[in-house]
Amino acid sequence: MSFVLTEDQEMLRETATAFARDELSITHLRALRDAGANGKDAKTRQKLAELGFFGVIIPDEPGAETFGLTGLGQILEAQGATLAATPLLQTALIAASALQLGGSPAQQAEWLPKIAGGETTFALALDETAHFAPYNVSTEAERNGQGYTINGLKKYVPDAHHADMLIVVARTFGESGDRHGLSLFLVPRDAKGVTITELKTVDSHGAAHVTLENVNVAESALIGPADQGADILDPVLDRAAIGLAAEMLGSAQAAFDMTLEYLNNRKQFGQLIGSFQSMQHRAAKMFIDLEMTRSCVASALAAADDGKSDLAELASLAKALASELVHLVSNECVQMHGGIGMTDVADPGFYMKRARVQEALYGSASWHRDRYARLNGF
Amino acid sequence: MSFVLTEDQEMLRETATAFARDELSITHLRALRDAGANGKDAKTRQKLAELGFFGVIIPDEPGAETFGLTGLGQILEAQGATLAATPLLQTALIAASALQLGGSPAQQAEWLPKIAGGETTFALALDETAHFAPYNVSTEAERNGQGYTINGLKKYVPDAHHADMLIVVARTFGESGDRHGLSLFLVPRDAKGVTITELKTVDSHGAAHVTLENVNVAESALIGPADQGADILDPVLDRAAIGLAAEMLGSAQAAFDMTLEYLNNRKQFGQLIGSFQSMQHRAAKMFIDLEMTRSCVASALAAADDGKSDLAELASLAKALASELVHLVSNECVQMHGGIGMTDVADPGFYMKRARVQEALYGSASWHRDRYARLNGF
Amino acid sequence: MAYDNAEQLEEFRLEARKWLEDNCPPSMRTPMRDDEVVWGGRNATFKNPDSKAWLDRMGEKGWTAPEWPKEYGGGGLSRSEARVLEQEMRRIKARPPLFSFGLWMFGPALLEFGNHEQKLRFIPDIVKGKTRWCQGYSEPGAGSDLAGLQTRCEDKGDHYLINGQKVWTSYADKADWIFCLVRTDTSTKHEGISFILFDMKSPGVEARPIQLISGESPFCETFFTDVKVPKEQLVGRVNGGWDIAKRLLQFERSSISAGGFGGTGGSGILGPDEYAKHHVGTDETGRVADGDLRGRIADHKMYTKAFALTVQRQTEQAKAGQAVGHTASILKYAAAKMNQDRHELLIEALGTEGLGWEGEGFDKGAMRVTRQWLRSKGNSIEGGTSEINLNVIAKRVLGLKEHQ
Amino acid sequence: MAYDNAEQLEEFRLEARKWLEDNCPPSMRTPMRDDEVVWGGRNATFKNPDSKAWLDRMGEKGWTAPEWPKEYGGGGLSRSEARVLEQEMRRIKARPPLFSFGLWMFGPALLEFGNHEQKLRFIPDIVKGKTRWCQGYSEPGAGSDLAGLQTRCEDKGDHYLINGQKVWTSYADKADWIFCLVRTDTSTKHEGISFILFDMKSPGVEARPIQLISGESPFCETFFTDVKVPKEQLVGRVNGGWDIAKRLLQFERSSISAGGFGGTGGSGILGPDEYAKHHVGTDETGRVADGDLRGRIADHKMYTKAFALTVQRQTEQAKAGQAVGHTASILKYAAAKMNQDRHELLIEALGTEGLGWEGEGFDKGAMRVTRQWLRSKGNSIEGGTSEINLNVIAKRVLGLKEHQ
Repeated sequence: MSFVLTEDQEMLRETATAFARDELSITHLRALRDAGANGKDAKTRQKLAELGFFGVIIPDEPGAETFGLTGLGQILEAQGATLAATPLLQTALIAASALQLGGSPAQQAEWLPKIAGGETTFALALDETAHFAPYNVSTEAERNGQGYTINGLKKYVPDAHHADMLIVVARTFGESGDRHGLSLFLVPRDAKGVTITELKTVDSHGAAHVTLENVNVAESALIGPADQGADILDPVLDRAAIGLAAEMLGSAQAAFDMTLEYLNNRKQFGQLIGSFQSMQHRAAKMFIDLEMTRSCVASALAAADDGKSDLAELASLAKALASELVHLVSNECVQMHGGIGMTDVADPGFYMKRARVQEALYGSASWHRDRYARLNGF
Repeated sequence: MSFVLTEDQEMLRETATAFARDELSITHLRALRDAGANGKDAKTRQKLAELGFFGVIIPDEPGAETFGLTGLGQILEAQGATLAATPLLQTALIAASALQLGGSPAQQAEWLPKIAGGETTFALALDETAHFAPYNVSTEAERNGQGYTINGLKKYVPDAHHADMLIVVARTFGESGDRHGLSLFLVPRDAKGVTITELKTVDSHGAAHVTLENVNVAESALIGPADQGADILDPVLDRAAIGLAAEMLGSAQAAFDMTLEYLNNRKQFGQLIGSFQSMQHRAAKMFIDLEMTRSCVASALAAADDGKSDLAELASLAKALASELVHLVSNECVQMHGGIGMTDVADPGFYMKRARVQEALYGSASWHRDRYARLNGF
Repeated sequence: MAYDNAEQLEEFRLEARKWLEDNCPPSMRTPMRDDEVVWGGRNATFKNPDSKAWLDRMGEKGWTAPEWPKEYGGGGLSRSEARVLEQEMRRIKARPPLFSFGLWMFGPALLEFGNHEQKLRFIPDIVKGKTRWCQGYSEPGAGSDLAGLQTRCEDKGDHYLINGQKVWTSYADKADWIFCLVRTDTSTKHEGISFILFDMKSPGVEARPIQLISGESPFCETFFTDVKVPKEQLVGRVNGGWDIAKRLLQFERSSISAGGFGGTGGSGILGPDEYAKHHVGTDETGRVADGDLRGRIADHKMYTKAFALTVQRQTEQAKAGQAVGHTASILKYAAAKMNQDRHELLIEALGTEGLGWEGEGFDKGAMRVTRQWLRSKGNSIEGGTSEINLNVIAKRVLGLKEHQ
Repeated sequence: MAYDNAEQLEEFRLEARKWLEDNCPPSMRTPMRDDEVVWGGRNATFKNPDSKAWLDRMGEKGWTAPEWPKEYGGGGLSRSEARVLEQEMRRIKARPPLFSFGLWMFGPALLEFGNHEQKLRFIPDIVKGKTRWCQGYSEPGAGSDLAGLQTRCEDKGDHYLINGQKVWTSYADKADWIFCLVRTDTSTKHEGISFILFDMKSPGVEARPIQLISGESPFCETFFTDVKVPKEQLVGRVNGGWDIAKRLLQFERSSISAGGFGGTGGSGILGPDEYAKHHVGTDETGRVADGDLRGRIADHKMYTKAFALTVQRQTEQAKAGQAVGHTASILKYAAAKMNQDRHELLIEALGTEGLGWEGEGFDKGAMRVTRQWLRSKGNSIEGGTSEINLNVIAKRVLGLKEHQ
């Protein structure tokens, strides 16, 4: 495992950082919000495609080197810093990983180039309740003559309000809670029986509930073997948690930097507020937590690239620490800004709002602590 | 419920505070420790008897007014401030309560005056494992011709290394974990088959493991009805937790006062360390917690005196908050004293050591949080 | 206090009970929603005509301000009688007839520092809810350091002329009058501040609502450009406003710490334990399935209980003359922490159900929680930041010294 | 760095491996108990003759200080070679042959600031473990504010005369020599400090062990009464000691943050999760039954893992020339918190089993935990308090300003 980026990854990081700063600033997010875009941003999607960001983990030809999840993590960190709403997590990370880990050669040949080119975007339709619980799936996929008929309701599916394709986790065996019996299906958003209820969310990124009513898909829509979808889903979800943790790290670092800037400029009682010792100690503690989380995110990204067996453990570590961090820092960011931090014209509130969405997706800190304990046998 | 002491209770509080300050200082505890007394202190027992502290909740004649648990709480708070090792919690509170709540008229007539006079001291032999779990009792009391034969092992029984009598919780029905089937027995320390293993403990108060091997007691040794001992035990343990919480509040307040004193006298960098804002904020937060805990302890004491139905809830509240408080304050006391706080000649360490014993007895903060949640239905 | 013997008090209780029975409309004995609160004023709105009747009757009797002198329209009750009235109102679950910064903050200060004419002119309309007041304190450059305020007030012989800007003026866009801190001497800090009153309809006054992160706009930026103010509207002496300001801040902190945050409170919103049971689920013994979250909820509920008991204890002790001093700072700090913790736990327990902003797909109650969660972040900033409260406790209560 | 090519490094690896195979006694490849640590010095004690042989061989080769110059008895290895040696020692689980403040703190500083004669005189004996050094830094009135030290050092022409008192002198009662901060100018603060060395057997030196709350006495109060010191034993220039002191503190923080606290570590002691499983019990799925405690243990174990990864990251980044700066302060703070949290959880998990002091009735391992729990409280005080470390991070890393 290496904590030092390759030269290529370093360049990618710089490109992504500059792009986020120049074209995906919070001002951009605010403008989209005020225009009612709700996270839909075709222009940005186009630019991301031009930059090649959709294909960062997809080799140009079989066996070729890629930037790896570590590379994609740099992009997600950069977009986290400006809270940009992009299809990268769902499409470039989750869908690409699911197809790479479980897709048939035909599926890979059909979809991976479309992902890499930004032609097709995806959304993973998994959760059915308000809390992440990947095996609590009641959505049923029943065998019919030509393939499967799917019925069920998926809640708060990120990107489902604009993605072209859905990857639907459905049950082909057993009952809610069982790991065995899950299957993954490719379902076009415009398939008959699919209803998308767009959601206006606190982070202005949007999302959607997805209802599947007698949706028929062909046999070829199944990713990997039936009933054994969890074997694909588990490592995909670990990667998703890690990617999101990278994004959260970016958000936390940016909110922290904004806070430092304010501490070093705002005066009260004739003194810079950053010169008050209680503020200094709180800032120093946040910085330590940032350093710790950065190490965990980097290790988790590297573990995914190196195919390490402790991926699940590192994923939980990174996501849990990033959650605690992003709440701490975004709350301190508002508090240390004082009244101005409470206003909509200022940026701190955006970080706090996005932080709760980031935490809720792919397992809260509490969920990952529980899993970390289970993985460690206690 | 009243948060304001009666005039009598106020006088009792003053007497107890002066007595603890003058005769039971930490210097006294240190001297006893260095002499190997391990919490045994016959002289103090004598003085407590003279002051009437053993009989604070025992009426002079049936139906007469007493100082109540609120009165006893003031004494325990005072002894907590100087970390004094006395038999009051086990004898004046626990044994007196058990006999008042469950004892037969004959038992009450025999023992309550002896308690009030300081003639006989008691120890409640309950726990069998390292964690408080009042129904996890495997010690068996089997019926024989004349009474019961008791077999079992009780761990870390406070005061058992010097008490005259034991109140042994044994099982007459069911199995470990069952609430039903417990019975309480009066057992003289020198009864045949009783072995006392004295323990040298971190707080210098001492304690003992108690082994009961074919200990025969008469029918009349049973307090209350057989099998239904938990009906007595539960309210007694709530009172014990509350009394201990009062003691802990006293310890925390004393450690806090000592810290404040130091903050206002010790200089570093040419400044009083208490003038550094980070120290000030930490001190202020501790003070808020002290105020909160004081309210909970006072309410819990009053609830016991008023026979309120929310006794269990308030007991858990008081004990949990007092635990968190006493750890926080005793740790900050050592830290803010710096190097000197780490030395045996200074007092802060004594508070930290005693705090862990206080927490472990009659339910840790974690145990009481769990119970509080259960009582509140979640 | 001879009057206050138990018998006479009992007599008063019966009178009060009878009067309330006769005068409090049945619809005023039901839980109040946020949008039903009555703030009074020139442009008062009443969702329900009973609200107006209830305010008029209570105002006429002076019972909106039970302890204020009769001379100025108050109820003229003793502390004990006021407490009895409170109990009787609680007994029938009577709504408060009026929410008012005049009642909570400005009135008590004016009674203490104003002259007779000022009291006669302003207090009765506060009692009756005819004038709605707002508070002109914070400025862009003067938040925690309130005494750093810059709004100029010049003596122009027969009037004062005011120029400057305030922020965080609660409901300035809806208020009739403002009580305002202004600078009358720029050569000194605390000793150059005066306390002045003026009509918000005066030429040169403009209030612009500030949108908060919660989407609501209860506060304004307020601009003063050459606002003329008659000289008799200055309270106390020129340059003597800081003492009034401090006293008023105490009233503010007390009203926050006693009432908690969030107006009418979270009626209709469940606790974090209930949301957790619903959304996270329970184990076979009925416990919240996530033991970690459950422990944190228990911790919070204990803190909430401890807070309520502390309010009760301090009230009783104050009654018995055993005041701790600066309790408002203690309770203000704790109330902010408590309300913020509560909302963090609510949002955590709600999971994605707590992430809605507006429109379809989310539970309405949950979306109210989301907005309140964001609103609660202001609790540790408004009315004296938590940091300022810790400073006050450290220095005034604990006696810790400043750097030398 | 031409020498450091991969091939030559591989050659060195084979040599080192061979040498270690031949010279490291098998008994030196087993886990070390606390009482088996070798501290060297004039009165060195060895529980096991193999310990002495191992030290002598490593010292002779200079591999106790692999990167120090050969000229002064060091190993003369490059950074890469030293890392290879470390890996090879870890491979066979070789014990460290020597624990020494000379190696960790004083030696590096003397190599940087001492003159040739001083290095020739003192460094080889450090490498061979023949001289045991202690550190004369803190004083009763100078803890966090180290530069406030008062121990007087007067120039008496042909020698210095030292009077004063130090505290927290680790193992002063067992050390041969002391490196000591003294005041050579009372008219200024930082610029009046010098760095001097002397024999602890000099007349006028007295070391009294301090008993800690854990019952152990690793530290002393050390008194100097008219101690005569030859002039050539002053390091650097007169009044130039503060720079040496600061550099040395960095070495100290690094050695603490790299090695963690607690000497040889808690070999034989279980983790809080294991104690909790044993003493608190588990539910039917094998989880610690107390969900609240379990969550806190998980949190701590995650912090521990994050700490280890951070040490690793900073090492790698430093290697790649991407140093963060002041990492020692960050790691020192975190290491103290981590070790203290760990011991609090251990004690909590042990319940009453963790409350023993000595004698019968308690598990021996548990009693060691209890002592270590108390000892761990010093971690946030010794070697720079946690507060000082936060100050350093705030000012040096984050660039926050001082009051003006």
